[in-house]
Amino acid sequence: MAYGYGGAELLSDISLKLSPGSFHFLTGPSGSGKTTFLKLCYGALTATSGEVRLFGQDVRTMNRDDHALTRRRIGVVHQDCQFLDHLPIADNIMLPLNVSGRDDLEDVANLKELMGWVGLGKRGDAYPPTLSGGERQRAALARAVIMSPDVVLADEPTGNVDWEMSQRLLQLLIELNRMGKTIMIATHDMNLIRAAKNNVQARVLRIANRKLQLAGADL
Amino acid sequence: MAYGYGGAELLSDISLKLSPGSFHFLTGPSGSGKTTFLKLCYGALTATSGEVRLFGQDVRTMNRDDHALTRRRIGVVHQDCQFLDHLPIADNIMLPLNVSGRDDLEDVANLKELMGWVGLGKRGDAYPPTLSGGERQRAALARAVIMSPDVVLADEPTGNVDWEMSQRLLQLLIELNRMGKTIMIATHDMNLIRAAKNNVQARVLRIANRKLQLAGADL
Amino acid sequence: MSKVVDHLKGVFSGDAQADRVVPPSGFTARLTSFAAATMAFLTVFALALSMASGRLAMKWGDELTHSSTLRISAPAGQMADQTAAALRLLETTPGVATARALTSDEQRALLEPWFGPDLPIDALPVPQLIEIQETDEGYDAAGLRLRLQAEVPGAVLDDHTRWRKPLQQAAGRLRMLGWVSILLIGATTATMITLAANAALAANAQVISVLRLVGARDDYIAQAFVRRFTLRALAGAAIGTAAGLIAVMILPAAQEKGGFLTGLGFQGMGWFWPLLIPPLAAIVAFFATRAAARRALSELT
Amino acid sequence: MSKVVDHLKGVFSGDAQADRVVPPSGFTARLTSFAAATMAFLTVFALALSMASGRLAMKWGDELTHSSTLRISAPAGQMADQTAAALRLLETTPGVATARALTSDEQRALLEPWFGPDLPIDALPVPQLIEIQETDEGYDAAGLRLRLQAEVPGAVLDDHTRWRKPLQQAAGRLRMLGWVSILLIGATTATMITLAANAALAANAQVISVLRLVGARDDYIAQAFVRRFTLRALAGAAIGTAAGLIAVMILPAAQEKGGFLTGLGFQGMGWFWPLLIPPLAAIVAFFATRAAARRALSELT
Ligand SMILES: Nc1ncnc2c1ncn2[C@@H]1O[C@H](COP(=O)(O)OP(=O)(O)OP(=O)(O)O)[C@@H](O)[C@H]1O
Ligand SMILES: Nc1ncnc2c1ncn2[C@@H]1O[C@H](COP(=O)(O)OP(=O)(O)OP(=O)(O)O)[C@@H](O)[C@H]1O
Ligand SMILES: [Mg+2]
Ligand SMILES: [Mg+2]
Repeated sequence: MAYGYGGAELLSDISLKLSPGSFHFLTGPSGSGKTTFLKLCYGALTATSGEVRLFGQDVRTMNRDDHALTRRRIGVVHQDCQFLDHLPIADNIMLPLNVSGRDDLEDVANLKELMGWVGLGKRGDAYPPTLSGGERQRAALARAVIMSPDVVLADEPTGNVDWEMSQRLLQLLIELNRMGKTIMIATHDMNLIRAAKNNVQARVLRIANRKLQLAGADL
Repeated sequence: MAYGYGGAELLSDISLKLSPGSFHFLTGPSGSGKTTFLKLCYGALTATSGEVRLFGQDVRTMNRDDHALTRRRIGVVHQDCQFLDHLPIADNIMLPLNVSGRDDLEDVANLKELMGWVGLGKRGDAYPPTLSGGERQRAALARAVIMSPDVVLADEPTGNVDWEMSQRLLQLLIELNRMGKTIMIATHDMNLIRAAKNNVQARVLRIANRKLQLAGADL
Repeated sequence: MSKVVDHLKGVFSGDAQADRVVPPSGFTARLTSFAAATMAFLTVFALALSMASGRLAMKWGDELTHSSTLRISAPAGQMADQTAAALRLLETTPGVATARALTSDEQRALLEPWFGPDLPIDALPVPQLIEIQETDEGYDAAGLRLRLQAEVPGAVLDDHTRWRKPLQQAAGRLRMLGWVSILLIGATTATMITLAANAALAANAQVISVLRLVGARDDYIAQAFVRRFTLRALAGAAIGTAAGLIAVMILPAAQEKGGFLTGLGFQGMGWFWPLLIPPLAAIVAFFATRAAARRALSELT
Repeated sequence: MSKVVDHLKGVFSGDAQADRVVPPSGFTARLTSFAAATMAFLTVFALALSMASGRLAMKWGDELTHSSTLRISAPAGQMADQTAAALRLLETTPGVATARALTSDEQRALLEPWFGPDLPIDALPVPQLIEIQETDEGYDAAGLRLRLQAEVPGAVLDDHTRWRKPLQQAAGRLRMLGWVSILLIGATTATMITLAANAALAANAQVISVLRLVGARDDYIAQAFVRRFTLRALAGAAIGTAAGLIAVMILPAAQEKGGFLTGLGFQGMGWFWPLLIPPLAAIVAFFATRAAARRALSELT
């Protein structure tokens, strides 16, 4: 599979299968194509050549509603997290449930616990524009996992939070992985990767020179 | 000096003087008020009590044009960097020069060098929405320093870039500091602070419990 | 088509949850309501104008088309005979509703401006006038003239064509003016609402992309916006229409004296037409927002 | 005020650099141009309407106000004397431009519809008619009547008031209608442009905050936007006005026959007024954008 914006190819000859329940880190220099790769993984971009299958279905054969349904099974944390600025952050985190027509009581209990876990317990009524950078990232992570999706793709989820908080977030993702979810985290933070390796069987992918490589135990 | 959004006080009893030519790091847990503190420093927020002086002038006595002029002497890198999306990134970096009516040839040479330094040499014609997260941060840093301002305030300038690049950026800031500029960097990255301490006499400020403290050599 | 009906149902049934995802207000939103309101206001005026001119045209037409005059000049002795003959002839003419010889008093009244009240009308060779009321279909003036020539040689038919033409033309022009204004303003209203809906959706690009990211279907997103903007246009147009109607009513109203112009305003069934404006505005908003939402969505995966 | 003038100068001199900071287009921008264009188009129509009705009112006024008739009924012997006396009297009456006794032929022509062409006018006690042309100021009808009573007892003055009143009222109503439309459409234009400018600025909130962050002064930012939107409104209104003028010109034009309505269109100096629309739209856009920019800026430090 390959992808390029406009003329130049950015990623080429990539072949990867994310097996259910696996835990991946994605690293690479800034601008190497990590975000692009994640976008390919959840179908926001379509590969310029080759084939991408999501849950067994070829992206090219999916219609727009298929995409919507797929996204309910994939939680995404964007690098620049966007919210509905006119709704309190708690409602924003609940949004995936609302748009898919699910919001039973169980989920509300879930929400409380989740917001406590990411350290936003007291800020549920705040509006997104008043959140600090780290708080936004945590809210985005909470929004990504509230549906307990099969796959979580997180792009730099700890870029703006302190070490302690990033440990907590990692812990959350590791828990989810233990429940059988597939996790993929794009990050620059080698310490985070090292910390994770102690707790979970994580594989580290590295994008360099337009190729995706499996990084060895070189950390 | 104290500050609070709405009811609750966020920062209280802060007293600090940034002497020209000093190099400061600002740390603290996510949501502790680092961004808020930087905003106080460049006059985007006005202290709810106490006095803030920028270049000797009390913020309360400054009119809107004074603020504009002050900002030409203070380069700011925001945590969520915003650009003019309809202009190429090179023009965006030149923007401070344009709005202050300065854009001579010398500056254009400057621009080239600067863009090379932050690793954007080849992407000058790209539009901001097509940049990767790290590229945006680097562009924001370049925009902040192009006027060679007296003070540079950077909020998490290395959150989305890899370690090597963050070293380069730090190097740039250290160079500027050697030229007598005052630098203040808000960051979570302890490794960055450690790396800087080897090269420059940096002081580390820590916000905790609504107070600003000078962190010791405890890193 | 059934999808449109589904959508329309959705607009009125409403889903409180879906509704919240659209930001409550903002300039572009206000623009939609305001555009709908002012354009509705203007449309009411254009309607009033075209109805008034329609009535005016009808009045001018009525007054002149449906009556004509027969003048009989004959030696005093034959006058009565010829008059009777003419009346008989007219009674059997298809298209003539009534025919009536004017009395001496009536004739004197008509001539008074010329000769003063003391005219010895019986002593003069004043012609006898017969007033003809036509039916709606009218009669065949040329045929009547021929028959008159044969049977009542002293009769001259004046069917007022000379007066009727320019008045009818003028009225027709007024009516056309009304319709042109209504078409123009209607088209402007539609375009204005369309552009406002587009602007509002452009301003909400982030909302749409966030919704899409968290797995919302196109229909869900489109309907939330369509519902909001349709209702907004409906409310705006309703307010504008109401204001327009009130303004038309309180316009200086000394209507009856005007003679040539019936008052600007609505009469009878005329009140029904302005009530169509708000639903029409809503329908325009519905389709405009739907198209705009689909366009905005098609740029996202 | 001098600041406004400075600004206005800035708008036309222009700063290519400052100009680039405003995004080139987008829906809200198109909205501004389009609102200006359509509203200018409608304004041209309203102008045409109110001018046509103004001319109509003048025509009706002219035809009737400036002439009146004096009718002298007198025994045949005194007729010539009284006519001469009346003419003399009229010649010395201020406000009377000309007074002229109608000839027998003219009188016969007037009476022909009534009596046919063979009227023995000299044998009849037909009154003598005198046609009076007034000056623009007109004469004092009541005073003239008094003097006539004294000197020419058989004279009756008919100053056509009876006919004039309703026509003048009707024309006045038409003219008012034109002005009401023009006011309404003008006000709508202004509001529309204002709202569009506000919407466009709201859509550009990020641009404004970035500019402020990098140290741009309020004046610099405001002027960049003001310039852009003023020019946009000017261009839009110019296009709309041109389209409106063309439309008015090609409207079915059989104008002269209309009689009661002069054609819808501009004549002579009338062509000047629609040319005011684009500058007026630009001025509205200037102040609206300026106010909107200042409001948007005041929310930032
Ligand atoms: N929409 C786009 N059009 C054109 N080029 C793009 C677009 N999006 C990204 N790029 C370019 O593709 C390259 C890879 O971008 P990507 O966002 O995937 O990098 P990344 O690995 O996530 O980097 P970072 O760590 O800085 O976030 C960058 O050079 C970027 O400028
Ligand atoms: N405009 C605002 N209105 C109300 N509360 C705000 C506003 N901006 C920030 N806050 C709150 O103030 C606190 C401090 O925010 P600030 O952005 O200064 O934190 P920070 O130290 O920069 O955190 P981070 O490391 O996550 O960026 C946060 O809890 C935030 O939610
Ligand atoms: Mg990225
Ligand atoms: Mg911050």
